[in-house]
Amino acid sequence: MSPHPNFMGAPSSTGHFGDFGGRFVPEALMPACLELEAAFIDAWADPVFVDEYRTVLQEFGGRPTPVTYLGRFSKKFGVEVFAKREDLAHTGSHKINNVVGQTLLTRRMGKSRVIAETGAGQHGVATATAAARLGLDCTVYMGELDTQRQALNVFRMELLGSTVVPVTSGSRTLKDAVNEAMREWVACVDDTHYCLGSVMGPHPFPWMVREFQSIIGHEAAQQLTQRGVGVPDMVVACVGGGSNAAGIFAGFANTTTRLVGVEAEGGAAVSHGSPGVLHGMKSMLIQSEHGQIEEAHSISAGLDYPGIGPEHAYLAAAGRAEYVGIGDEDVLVALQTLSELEGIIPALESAHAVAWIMQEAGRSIPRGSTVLLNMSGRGDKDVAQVRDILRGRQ
Amino acid sequence: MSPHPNFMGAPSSTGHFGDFGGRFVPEALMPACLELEAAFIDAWADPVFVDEYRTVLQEFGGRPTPVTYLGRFSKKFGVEVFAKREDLAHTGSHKINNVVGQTLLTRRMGKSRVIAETGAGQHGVATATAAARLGLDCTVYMGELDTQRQALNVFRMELLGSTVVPVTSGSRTLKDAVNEAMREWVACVDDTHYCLGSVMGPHPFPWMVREFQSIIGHEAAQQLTQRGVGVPDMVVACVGGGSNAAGIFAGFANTTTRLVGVEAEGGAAVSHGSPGVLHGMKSMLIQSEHGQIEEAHSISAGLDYPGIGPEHAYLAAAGRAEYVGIGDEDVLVALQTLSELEGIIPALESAHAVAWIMQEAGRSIPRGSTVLLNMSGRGDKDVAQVRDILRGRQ
Amino acid sequence: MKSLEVHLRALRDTGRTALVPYFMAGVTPDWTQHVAAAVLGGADAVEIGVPFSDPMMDGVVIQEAAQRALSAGTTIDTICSELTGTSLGAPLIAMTYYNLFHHYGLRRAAGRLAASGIVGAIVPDLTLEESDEWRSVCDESDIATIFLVAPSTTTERFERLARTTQGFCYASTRMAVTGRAIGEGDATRVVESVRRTSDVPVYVGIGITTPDQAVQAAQHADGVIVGSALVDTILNGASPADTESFVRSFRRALDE
Amino acid sequence: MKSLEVHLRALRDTGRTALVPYFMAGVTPDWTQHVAAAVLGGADAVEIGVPFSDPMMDGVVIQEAAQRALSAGTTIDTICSELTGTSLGAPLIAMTYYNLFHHYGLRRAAGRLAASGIVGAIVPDLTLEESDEWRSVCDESDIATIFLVAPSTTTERFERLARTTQGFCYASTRMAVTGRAIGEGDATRVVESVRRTSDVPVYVGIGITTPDQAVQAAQHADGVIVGSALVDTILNGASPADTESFVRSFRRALDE
Ligand SMILES: Cc1ncc(COP(=O)(O)O)c(C=O)c1O
Ligand SMILES: Cc1ncc(COP(=O)(O)O)c(C=O)c1O
Repeated sequence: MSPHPNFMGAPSSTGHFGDFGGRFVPEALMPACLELEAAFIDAWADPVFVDEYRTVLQEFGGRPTPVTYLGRFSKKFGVEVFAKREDLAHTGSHKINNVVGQTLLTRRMGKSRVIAETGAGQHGVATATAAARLGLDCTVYMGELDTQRQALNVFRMELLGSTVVPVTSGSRTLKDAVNEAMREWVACVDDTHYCLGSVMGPHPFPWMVREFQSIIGHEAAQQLTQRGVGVPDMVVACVGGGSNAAGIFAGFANTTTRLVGVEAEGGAAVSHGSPGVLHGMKSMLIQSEHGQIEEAHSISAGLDYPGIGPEHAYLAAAGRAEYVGIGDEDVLVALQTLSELEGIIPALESAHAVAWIMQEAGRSIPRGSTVLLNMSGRGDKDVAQVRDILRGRQ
Repeated sequence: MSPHPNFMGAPSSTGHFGDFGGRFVPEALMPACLELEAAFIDAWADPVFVDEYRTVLQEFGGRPTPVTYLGRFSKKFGVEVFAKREDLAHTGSHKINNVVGQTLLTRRMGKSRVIAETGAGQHGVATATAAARLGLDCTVYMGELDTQRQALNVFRMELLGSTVVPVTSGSRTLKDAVNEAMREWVACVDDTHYCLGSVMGPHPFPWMVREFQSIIGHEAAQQLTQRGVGVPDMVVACVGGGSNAAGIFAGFANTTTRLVGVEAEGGAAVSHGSPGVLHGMKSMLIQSEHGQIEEAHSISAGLDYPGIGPEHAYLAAAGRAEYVGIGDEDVLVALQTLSELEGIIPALESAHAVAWIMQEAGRSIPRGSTVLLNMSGRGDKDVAQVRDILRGRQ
Repeated sequence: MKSLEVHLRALRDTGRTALVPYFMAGVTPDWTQHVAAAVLGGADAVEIGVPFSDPMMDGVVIQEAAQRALSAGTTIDTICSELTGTSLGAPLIAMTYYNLFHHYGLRRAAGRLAASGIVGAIVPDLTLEESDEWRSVCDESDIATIFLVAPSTTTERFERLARTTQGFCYASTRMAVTGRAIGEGDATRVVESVRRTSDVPVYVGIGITTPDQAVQAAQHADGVIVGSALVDTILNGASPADTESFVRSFRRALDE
Repeated sequence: MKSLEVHLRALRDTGRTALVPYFMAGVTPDWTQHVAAAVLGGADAVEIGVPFSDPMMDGVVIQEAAQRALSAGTTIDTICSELTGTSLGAPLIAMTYYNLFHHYGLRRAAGRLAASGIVGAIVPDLTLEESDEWRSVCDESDIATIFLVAPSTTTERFERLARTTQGFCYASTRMAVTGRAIGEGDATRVVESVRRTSDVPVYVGIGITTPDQAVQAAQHADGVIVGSALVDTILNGASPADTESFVRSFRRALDE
């Protein structure tokens, strides 16, 4: 038996992780949440479903993704860093793991349509991709500002046969897209599944998305064992909603490995936030003194979220994982450093985790430690933005 | 013993595949070509080298890439299509296989620097990537016109620590970049390896690059066997220089499988060209009545090459493989069709192969045939261009 | 039984269909005068929207009103201050999202609302399952917690919600957010489902924009709630007098 | 032995350093007059560049000249027509890339060149190993095939190249393409390596732009080739008279 409490198991029957989680949705959506919970529990216990989920991720999604030893980076910073390469998964990030699971579940529930929210467009593109493969209708809600900033991703989703709806309310960014997707879900819950993009929202989403992402951590644990590295001293992942972090943490939650989630400084829900209720969940949120939700600010659209998944809020409160913030400047340097030393251009999101390792190597990360870094996505989507920022400075 | 002649073995000692191939380079480069040939033969026979090449491709490059059954596409066109997913390899195309091999060989030869030519930038980015990983200096020659058309890829290479040199001679595109890289190689052949991007150039490049790419075909053959599909009726790949096609053909050359290389109609060296000598090799070329090399024209930068690898010229002459042309319009339709039906946005290059299958299914591809399609790369790099073309028409 | 429910049951016993307009607090400087005008025009109770940055259950009209109110600096405190001491002549019911109360402190929030004369609260994202703590602090302050039911609500949930709601049961007869409902809805089924378990008053809301629709809804229900249609006129510059006549047009139709 | 070699050996025996300027055929309408002027200025043989679209061995100057010539419609046939019947007073050596001859047909090309008075050919991308067929058709037409050697050439290759080349051996003393060489080069070693095997005349080329450099090179070699520097003046508008004096400046320096 493990000497540690059993972290990252199922939440309580009402979807709580400690004080966090639960369901805070309009009554109109409660039946859908309950139906989804039942369907997920049933499917996840069904070897046929699990096998299909795994097979699709393998034959379509590109799993297992490799673990790459970052030799030159490790040498330079005096720690042994291994990267779990979600950037090599289909559509360029870990998002595919979740959407493959949810779209298969959608079909299993007899629904023919999915809706999704998206910020930068990664989850939207992933959902459109998985929906195309199964022939599901797909509508993606995206803040109007984001549709302008990420026009190419809008076109990508359209190429994949999806409809993209610009959301004009609020700050016209991700959190408003979530609100709008929830509103729409109320109107079409009969035939439509809401394919949420991270470990957030009402129960069972935080749990279900973590389960669909936990393949990252389980694979990595096995790969490191096979490589003779064993359990790493530390696992580091960036955190927006927290799905890639939850996915990789899940492989190590019940070891003594130090777990570190790296938030964007301008959206650091754990460090700078306080408990609150948003988007169906109780968690840590960035909010004003009056409880109004504030906009997050980050160079990386995927971390531009004022909340965090409730299980992370719990892991922080329970002391099992740490959450730290990294600012935009350090992220830019980290992206350039990793590109030059290792030939891997990380997503701006993932570069937060890289930056934290660069900052802490030899400090809170003792020299020689083994560190597993989740390379949650590839930087191709960010290259134009990074170029414009760097050129703007010359 | 196979009843077929032994295709895709080693070329003659002078690097000939039938009437094609050989070495047509300035005397100044001959020693380098000979040195490279010896080094490659030595390395490729050395299990330590082969193992390192395979390990790097696995742990860094994302191999094996999966084979995906294209269910909805197959149903719609009445043939059973499987896609070999080179789009999931690191940097987004099969190009990584070759550059990993060549950069490891560079280090083994004791050289500290690579140069490369690139058209759209795919091979340049791949070379910059592999060079970064090994800490090799890297300079990439790119037609000035292409540096403008593919400015983001220029920045990508720079991010990876490479120098990009715009080539202002000739048509200022790929073929001029090759000329310029050859010229530069003359001046720095002592410490520099020329990392050629396709199965072209002087011996041993066409053979060596094919060997480094043949991992595609060998993997695919094994995967189809494991999946119970066995040897497919047909293998289809797009052809620019011909490296992805050579790589996948290599797994099936000595079976009865029909091999089809799909060229861009505006650069169809086999169908519209004639024998000639360019870039160090004798092969089929698009040339004027006076033997001047003509510019190729294709919607896909990666197929914008007036020649073809000499082994393809030989396979065509020997009747072992067929080469067909596909026009830009059909390519655009194919890209959209595959995206919508399967959630895979193919590179414009790869979409040529898709388009040919769509055109011939039920005609020269009998209904129910099993077809292995090489998805040589992902379409992300092409999405802006496709959008602009489609929008321009509305 | 909470005072609000005592009052609304008594109202029902008079045979009068309850008319409950919705106002966004702070949307205009004179919003309390609109509330007063609505009571003059025949409102039986008034919903006071407390603006929230992320109104998940609301359509564009109420979103817009909330943004205006927030820009004007509206908070629970400013609203309660403005209400305290005024007597508007009808029960006031706060409507907002759970985070505001959670952040303010549940007990403190309930106390503050009660002290400014508010007697009920509708919190559309507070599910029955998560409501224990809020309901218990409301018990201390005599604030009624009003739950919604929807066409998607299951039999078992209808029972629990009808038994738990206080004051009235808010029957959303269409699957839509405020201001967006189209079509007929399913008033009969939803309202009857509540009645099967409980004799709490049932008010229909979401999507009632004309006096005719109100009359239609009143055939099955004990009251009607008019939200976005009214807020829309205020966003477009309606005066308190306009509000009074707007409400009166509904009152007349219901009383005919 | 090919006529060209007989001629050039005889020239060497006179003790005179051969001077071989390079012209791009067709670069200007009066290009043949430049050739004639060069002979007047003291050229012992002339290289006639046949323009190719992809001149892998040439730097920017010759690339530019080739493009101009191609734009003007220059082909093997136009060049040969312009040369046929004119007597320029010095041996002419074609210099181009193999594809042009390959495409024209090797035997036909060699015949056409010979018929227009050309007696040698330099094909920098035709390696020794690939040259059998070309050399055999040249034998039929008395065209000398001139091979290059370079600083990177290995001992074994020096031997084979020196034995095979006809007319002279073209010693590129620097690792560079035309018009781009900088620095001193390695003339002694390259030239001596050839001499060790063969007594064919050895001419140094690539990177000779001034009379001084020519003199320097002539210390080791039997002749010097001047290419880009001359082509550059023509691209910049030099007249045949300018060409004559340009060549004469080299001639004088070599003869001193
Ligand atoms: C590459 C990448 N990493 C991380 C994230 C953040 O999401 P999460 O915290 O759910 O992993 C995103 C979101 O778009 C992403 O695209
Ligand atoms: C995706 C992709 N496919 C195909 C090609 C063509 O090259 P080859 O014919 O060598 O495979 C390229 C070249 O850039 C490419 O990027």
